[in-house]
Amino acid sequence: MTMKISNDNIQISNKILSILFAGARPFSIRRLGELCEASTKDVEEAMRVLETQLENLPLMLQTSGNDVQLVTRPEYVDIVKQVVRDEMAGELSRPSLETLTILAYRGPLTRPELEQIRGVHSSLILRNLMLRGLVEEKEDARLGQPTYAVTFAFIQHLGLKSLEELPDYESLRGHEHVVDVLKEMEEEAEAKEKTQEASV
Amino acid sequence: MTMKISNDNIQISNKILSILFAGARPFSIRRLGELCEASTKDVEEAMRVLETQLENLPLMLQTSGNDVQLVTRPEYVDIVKQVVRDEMAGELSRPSLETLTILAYRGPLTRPELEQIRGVHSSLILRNLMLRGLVEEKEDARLGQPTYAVTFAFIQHLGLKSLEELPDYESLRGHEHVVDVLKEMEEEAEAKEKTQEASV
Amino acid sequence: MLGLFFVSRGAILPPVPITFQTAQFEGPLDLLLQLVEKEELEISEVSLAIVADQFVQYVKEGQGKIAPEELADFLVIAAKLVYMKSKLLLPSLVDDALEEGPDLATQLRLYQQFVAASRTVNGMWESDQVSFPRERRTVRQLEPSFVPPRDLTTTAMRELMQAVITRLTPIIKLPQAAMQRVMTIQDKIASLAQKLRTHASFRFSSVLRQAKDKGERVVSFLALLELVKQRVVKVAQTDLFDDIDVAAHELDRLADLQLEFV
Repeated sequence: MTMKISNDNIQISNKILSILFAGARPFSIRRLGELCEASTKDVEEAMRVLETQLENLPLMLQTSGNDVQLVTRPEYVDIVKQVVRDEMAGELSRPSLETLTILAYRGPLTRPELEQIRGVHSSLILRNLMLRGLVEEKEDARLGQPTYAVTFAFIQHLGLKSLEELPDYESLRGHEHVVDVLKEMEEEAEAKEKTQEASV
Repeated sequence: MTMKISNDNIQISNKILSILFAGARPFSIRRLGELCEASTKDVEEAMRVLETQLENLPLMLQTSGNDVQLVTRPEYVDIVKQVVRDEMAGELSRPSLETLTILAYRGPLTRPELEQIRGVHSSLILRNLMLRGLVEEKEDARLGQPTYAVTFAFIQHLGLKSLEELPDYESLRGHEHVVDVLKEMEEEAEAKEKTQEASV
Repeated sequence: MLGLFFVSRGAILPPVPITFQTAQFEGPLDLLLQLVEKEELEISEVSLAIVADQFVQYVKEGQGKIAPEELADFLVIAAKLVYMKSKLLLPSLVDDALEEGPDLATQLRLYQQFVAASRTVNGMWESDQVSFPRERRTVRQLEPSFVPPRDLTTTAMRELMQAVITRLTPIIKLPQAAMQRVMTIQDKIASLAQKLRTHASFRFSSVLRQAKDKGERVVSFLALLELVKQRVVKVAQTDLFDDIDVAAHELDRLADLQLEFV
């Protein structure tokens, strides 16, 4: 019985690998489930199997939120660079860096949430980073506002498997101050909504 | 001693795999040798190692004459076909439709110009539209960049003789906001050029 | 300087000479952080009050260097700082608008952490550890095909193009919009002055009540401080925790009032 389940997983894991390889782009876990006719749980389990299988190979799974992509391990940068151009190269300005860092640790964030942390109007810098393909608008809006997060291209340029590998990720992501600031904003927005409802 | 040789082989085999994966095209054995700084014999030996490593995965090396390429195993052809078919025949996403529309009303545009209007990095979308025969690269480049426009087949598909027949063509094509945002970009580019000249 | 008025009423804060030379700063919090760090102070309510004057001075001198769309953000922080400093001297002064949200010290500490993290991220960005996805070149080798979108009509295309243009509007109009935000301070001063002409004196809370939002209340407060500083008005408080009474002082000065912030 156990044997069979594990066999099934290997099957799904191979399906996933062939999809990620042939598609050559990020896929959501949900879409992978549809394509493999498997549950989200099975896909996640298969991804763990895959990670073990890829252990000794120069490839790895890179995740961002619910999306996953197959990429080369950062140790092979020198050799791969000979055949593929690194489109992301170039310096980051301080405001860019600051915005990317906040979104990497705390994203997806709405623009007001980001501005609350930066203390400064950020629509131009967001637009700039979206033009460079370092930030993208996510599908899930919050409080009627679009949310923003860093892209796979950014994660790739940092050579990370996922943003959780950033130093002090847990503490900065879940830091009480961030949580406080955002909670207060949410309460404010809710209060405002209520007033508007009342006035209608 | 044997140990060391075998380790070296694994190293070369991983180098080869990373090149074949990221490059996504056939490479000659000679070229692989150059890139990995190894002899043809070592490359051939490493390829045998690779074949064993890939045994349980859905990927394999495909050789044709002196060229070698990384491909999915034939057993996975159905699932891979579906991924490709999805991308080709699925309904176009809103960002894709938007890109197509901008190129219809305002094309030919360079990629930076298109991105300036959309506010979002657009290389993947452009590639996808080209793949579907809806957009093509034009011969006339601008500012050293290729320009893109919708294809004649697409214009015909809309039932138009020319793009000027699009509703409100003149007013939307020449809208001041579009003109302004492109002008702003041009000025920035010129300013940048000047700074670079000055610093040389 | 905005803060001087309060200092002259009996400074409990050590005066800090403005010796810090113009450095690059990216936003109001960045400037504030640099000022606090320059004084080798921990971030606290008191340390922020100490650098308040320097901050205001910088904003005044650096106006040309501050992007117009950011000026309003500098003003909001300036108002908060002046308010914090005023509170240390005048504990009964409470303004709900400026009390709202996280306090400035908390906000700045958080910002400081992200600035530190961004240096690490920059190190990672510049180090050569990059991973690559597979190039999407192979797909191009497929037979060129023509796969048009099924339901796209020219009417739908017109709407899409209009939506794109609408989205561009705030980008084009942003600097103007920001300037308008700054301009409202001037409007506010004008309306306070008008009120003084017709009422001789009024309570500040009545002004705050009329404000539509937090931003406007901040601006009202800033406008009042400016009028006090320019000696156009006098403010008085009969008792601790009482409302602030605003009365005309030298209203005729209003005519040649030079607004240093606008």
